Amino acid sequence: MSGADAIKPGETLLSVDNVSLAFGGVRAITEVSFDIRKSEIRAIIGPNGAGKTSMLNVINGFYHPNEGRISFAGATRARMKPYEAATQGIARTFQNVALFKGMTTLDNIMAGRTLKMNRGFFWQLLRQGPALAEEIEHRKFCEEIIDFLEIEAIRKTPVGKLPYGLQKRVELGRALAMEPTLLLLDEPMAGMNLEEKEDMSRFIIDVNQHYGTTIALIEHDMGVVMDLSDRIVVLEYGRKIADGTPAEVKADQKVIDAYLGVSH
Amino acid sequence: MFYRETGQYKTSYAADMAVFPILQDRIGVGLMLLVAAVGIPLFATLFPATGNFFLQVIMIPFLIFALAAIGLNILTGYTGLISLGTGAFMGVGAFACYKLTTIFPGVNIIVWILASGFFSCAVGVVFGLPSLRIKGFYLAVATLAAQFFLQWCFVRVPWLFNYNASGAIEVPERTLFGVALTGANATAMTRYFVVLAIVVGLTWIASNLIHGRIGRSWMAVRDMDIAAQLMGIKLLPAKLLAFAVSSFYCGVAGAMMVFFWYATGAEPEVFSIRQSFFILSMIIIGGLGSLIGSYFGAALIYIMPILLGWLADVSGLPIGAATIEHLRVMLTGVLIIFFLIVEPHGLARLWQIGKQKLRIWPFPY
Amino acid sequence: MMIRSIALAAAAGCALATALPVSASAQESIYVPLFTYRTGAFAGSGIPIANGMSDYLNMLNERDGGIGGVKLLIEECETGYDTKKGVECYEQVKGKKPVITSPYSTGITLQLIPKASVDKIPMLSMAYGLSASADGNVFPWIFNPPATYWDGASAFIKHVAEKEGGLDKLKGKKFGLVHLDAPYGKEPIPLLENLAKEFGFELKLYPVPAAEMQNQSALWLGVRRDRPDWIYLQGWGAMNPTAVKEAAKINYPMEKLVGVWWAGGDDDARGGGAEAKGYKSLNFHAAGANFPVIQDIQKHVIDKGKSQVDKAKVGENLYNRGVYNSMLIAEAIRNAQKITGKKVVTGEDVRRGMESLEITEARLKEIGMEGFAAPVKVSCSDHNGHHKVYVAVWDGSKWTKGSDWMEPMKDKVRPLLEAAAKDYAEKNAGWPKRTEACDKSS
Amino acid sequence: MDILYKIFIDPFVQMGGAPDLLVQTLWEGLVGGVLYALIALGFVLIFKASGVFNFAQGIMMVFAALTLVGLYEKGVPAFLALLLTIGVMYALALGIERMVLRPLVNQPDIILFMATFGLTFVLVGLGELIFGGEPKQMITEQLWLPKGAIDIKMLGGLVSLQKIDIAAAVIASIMVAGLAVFFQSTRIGRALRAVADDHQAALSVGISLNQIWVIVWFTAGIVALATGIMWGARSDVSFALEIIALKALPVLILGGFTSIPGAIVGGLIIGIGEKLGEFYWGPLLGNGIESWLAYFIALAFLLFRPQGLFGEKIIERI
Repeated sequence: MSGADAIKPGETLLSVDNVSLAFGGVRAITEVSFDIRKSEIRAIIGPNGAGKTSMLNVINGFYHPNEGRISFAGATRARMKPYEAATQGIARTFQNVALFKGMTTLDNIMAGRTLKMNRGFFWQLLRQGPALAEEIEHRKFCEEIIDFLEIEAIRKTPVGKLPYGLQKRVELGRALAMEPTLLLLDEPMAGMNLEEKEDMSRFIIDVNQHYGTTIALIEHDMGVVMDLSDRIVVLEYGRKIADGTPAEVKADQKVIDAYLGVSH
Repeated sequence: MFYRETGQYKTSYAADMAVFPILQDRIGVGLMLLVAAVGIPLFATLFPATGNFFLQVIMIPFLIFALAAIGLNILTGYTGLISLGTGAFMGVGAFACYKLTTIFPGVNIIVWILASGFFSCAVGVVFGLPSLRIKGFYLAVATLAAQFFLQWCFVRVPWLFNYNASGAIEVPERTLFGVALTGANATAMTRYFVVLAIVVGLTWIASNLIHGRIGRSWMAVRDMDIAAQLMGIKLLPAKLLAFAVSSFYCGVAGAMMVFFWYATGAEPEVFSIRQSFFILSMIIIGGLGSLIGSYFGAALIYIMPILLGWLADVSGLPIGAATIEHLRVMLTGVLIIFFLIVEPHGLARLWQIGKQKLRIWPFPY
Repeated sequence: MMIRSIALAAAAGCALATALPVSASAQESIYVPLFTYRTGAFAGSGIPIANGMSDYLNMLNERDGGIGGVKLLIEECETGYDTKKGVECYEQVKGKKPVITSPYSTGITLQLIPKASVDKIPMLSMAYGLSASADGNVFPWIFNPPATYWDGASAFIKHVAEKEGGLDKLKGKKFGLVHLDAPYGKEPIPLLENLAKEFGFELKLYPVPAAEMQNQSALWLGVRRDRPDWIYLQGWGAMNPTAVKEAAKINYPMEKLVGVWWAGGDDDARGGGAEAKGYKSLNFHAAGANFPVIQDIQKHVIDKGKSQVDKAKVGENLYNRGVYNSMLIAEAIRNAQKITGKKVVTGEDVRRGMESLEITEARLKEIGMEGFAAPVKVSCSDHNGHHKVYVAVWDGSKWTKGSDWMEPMKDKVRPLLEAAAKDYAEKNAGWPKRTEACDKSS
Repeated sequence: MDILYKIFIDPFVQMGGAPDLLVQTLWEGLVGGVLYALIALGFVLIFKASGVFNFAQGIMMVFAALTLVGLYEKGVPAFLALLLTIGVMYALALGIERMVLRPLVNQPDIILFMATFGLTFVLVGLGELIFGGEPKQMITEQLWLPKGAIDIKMLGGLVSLQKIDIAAAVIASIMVAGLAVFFQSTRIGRALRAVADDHQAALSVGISLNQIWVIVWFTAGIVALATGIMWGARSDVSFALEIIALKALPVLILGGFTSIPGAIVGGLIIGIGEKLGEFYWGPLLGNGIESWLAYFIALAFLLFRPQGLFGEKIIERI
């Protein structure tokens, strides 16, 4: 963690270097390189099947790239397990909400604190003294997130019963509970109506500004992307076709072609 | 009406995080404990014949099976790993306890009962290792390997049963302060108190585990193992811990079953696959992922057939014992299906719904 | 509201309390509970035994009005051969002052042995249960006449010796023991091992795991490979017919396959079809319905529709075993009445009655069992008697007598048994010393 | 050293020393394997079409055989009894669809598994209630199944093939072939495959799930009946057979839950592996290791191929 803390805003936090990924014969990502700077909002866009989600999966260690390297906070790695990514401070949300459906909102967010809680097994058995104190301390932290996301009323509701928009919000809360250095958001606004999108956008900006969290974001809503992000990577068929500020990307001919479906 | 939380304000997180945040629940649990610790023994003293039957045939096994069900529930209900090896893990506890108490007869049996859980814990972890690679029903079959292999060991390794000619565990008499705890001289009352204390204590511990970090990590693994990993939960340690704790509970339950329920002796056949199914059906009916459900399930699966038999007896209907037994078996099956249809989350969920209704009674909302 | 519900619960509890231990309804009766298993994986043997047991006692009630003028209160408790239910049954009957229990399951027997002396209820485990419990000095409350598994195994060896032309001819022979892989099945092993050493034969073990009772082909291939000269089958339930069939399949000579008495059900042999002809089983009572006692049961119980038995199955081997079992109970009660002079006897009385039980040829004739069984004599130190058994032979449709009554090797069995009893008492710390006085045999 | 010899050398020496016994063992394993495969086939059919892990398959086998024999004992002619039994299996499939599957549609897999667990109890109780718990003779002759054995002198010894076992193998092959044809080239078969692939998509093209379920459970019932007859002929028809049916589980692990060829190949591997293991290596452990050997064989495979022999490679997506 200290590695990530030492990096100042604006310096490179994560760099993806020439990464390729294939499932059997299918190439999902081909030789993609880009970087994410500390405290920025970085968007990854591209048409369906461009390899965006696979890219996130590579970043947080769920897929192992066949080629290329990833450096996070100065440390370079080729293979990493998902929980190692978590220990390094990478959190994420999922395209199709991956909440713990049988647990309440509060428990879901508390689960995000797992890494921060370290009272041993025997204190856990008793749930007294230090274990309870720790539990209360983290509960306080989670309540702040709940407060921030305005989901007080549903804190004791099992998340399986919540509407989609709220589930997305809880998932964001769970990721925030990890106090991540890098937050990966996979289509946080998919399937939302305008009002929900506005709320979510505000949360994302607030998180970025309030906690200084670096955010990597996949989103299809171009309007949102252009407004929110500092820089954008564009992928198509697993290759990077553009990288730059919203204005630059908007003007890029390859991007326009990709989105309009011009054949190569 | 009387179950309403209006006016109960929680002013601290500690109060809100209590296992029973509502006053009436706390009173209810207190009353239950009072009944269990004072009421039932009192009843048994007043009506010795019935009381004895009630303790020996209903209460002691009910508590022991509830404990085993909690054990299985930790694994299956909370962590989502189906196990068909409960019977064998109970057996490990029983045989471990037998070995321990015969090798070190000086140490109190209650110590050994609890210690035997650690042996079944270790065995459970070994057979939990495949859970790294295998999931779901595949894992269930892996636990069957444990069931059949361990059962084979119970029969085949004479060292385990001290080379007894009977091939069975012969429970020696063990005492505490001169009062017999095991063996034929131990009264049902004494054994009941010991079982009650252990079961209540272990339930409390299970509840602590489940409401804390560890319980959340188990449920996270159950609900969405991929997301759990990304929260920083290591799957194998979490699953193995679940296997360990679960087997510990099953082991203690198995040891208690032989030493405090049968109290005299038991054949290895007791720990057969049927025992595993028996406990599994308890947690299905009671509710996966619920401690109180484990109690409900044990009550329904174990006690209900006894009551049915007793009802048939009292009603004086000219039905043969065998027919009653067939009907019992059928009814158990029908009830399992019925409860799954009515409420797939078991009696525990029904209980919760009931409480919710009471809370807002007399209004529907 | 709450108080009311508590009160209700209490009231219900009290109702339960008074209803549960159905106190023996009539004062003038003797309560004889029968643990039976008409359900479960072993129901095949459980049903005929259960029928035989209750029919005989019912017949006494119908014909003689009970024993010594006192009606018997007969009650079946279904165990399903499951130890759990056995506990339930025991507790259920315990409150009603039974004079004797017969658990009919090795597991339940083992579980109840230590309780018998505490609860003062004698237990009859007729030719099953713990062999060592034949030592009356250690187990005053347990009875297992007429023979133990060790007697059975020794009788098997005797039978072989007879066929082979003498005990000295056993040297160098190979015997196989096909057994259920459970305490019951392994019981004969120590005795057979002892005898193997003494007579110089080789013993091969073929265990059948309980889950594989109906899947024995690999085992019988082993038999085919090893070619044992004789096979002793200590099997149970569905294991037996499968074993007989598999033996037929590998063309094992049927006359060299001998089962213990629990492998001698009609269904066990019938499954083998024509090939099973010649299959042998030890037995301690006759099969068939041509005995006055069975005729009486026919007349007083079955014809009156008071039995659950299928008429065609009356007189089958296991049915008769049930009858024999009940006869022992009845004779013990009768003897207890004689010793004590009381009519309504208690468990303690029946223990004495059992301990001084002697059923002579004459007595057998009186109760319609001439030629049905060998005489039985139980003494204070010998709760078994190690009585004569014979070899029954399956003729393709029924069991027939295939040998004379023969004595087991009591001299070989007894020391082993006493050592086992001593071992049991030592291992079970606090095992009570015998304090019960000994009645002279009447 | 001695132990290594006994594990790695001695069994093979024995195999070479008595090749007729080896052939016989392989044959017994093959027949056992065919029967395991048939039980597993029933599991696979149901799992493919309804996603239900049918714990009751074993008891369905017992129940079918029991019904057949029970009806015969009650005086129904053998072939009529067979027809009636098929009718009963159809009624059972209907009943299960109506009372269990339909109310539980869209529940998680584990709930459906538990429901079949309940079904097991119902069928045990019902079977015992109607037909009694006594073991029964399978009516092989009445059903024109062959008896006796063919003894072949070969390899300096004798290999004895039971005709009933040969019949079992033949019937099993015919059944598998019939099922394959049914699946590949009938309208219902196509619908079945569609359902197996994607319930919702199948629904959307107008396939009636309920109807498919009935057909699948009925087919599994027929397979159960055939298995019950064969196994009943080998020993007898009793409730203890239910435990043997558990042996189909390691077979499923090997073959994968959704693959019919997998069930068959898995069955044969387990059957033969278990007999060879028991016969040649069993004596090292005092025999009787068959009860767990199959599970360990399956586990060993599983550690290398978690998706089974024929299962598709699992790619986890998030």
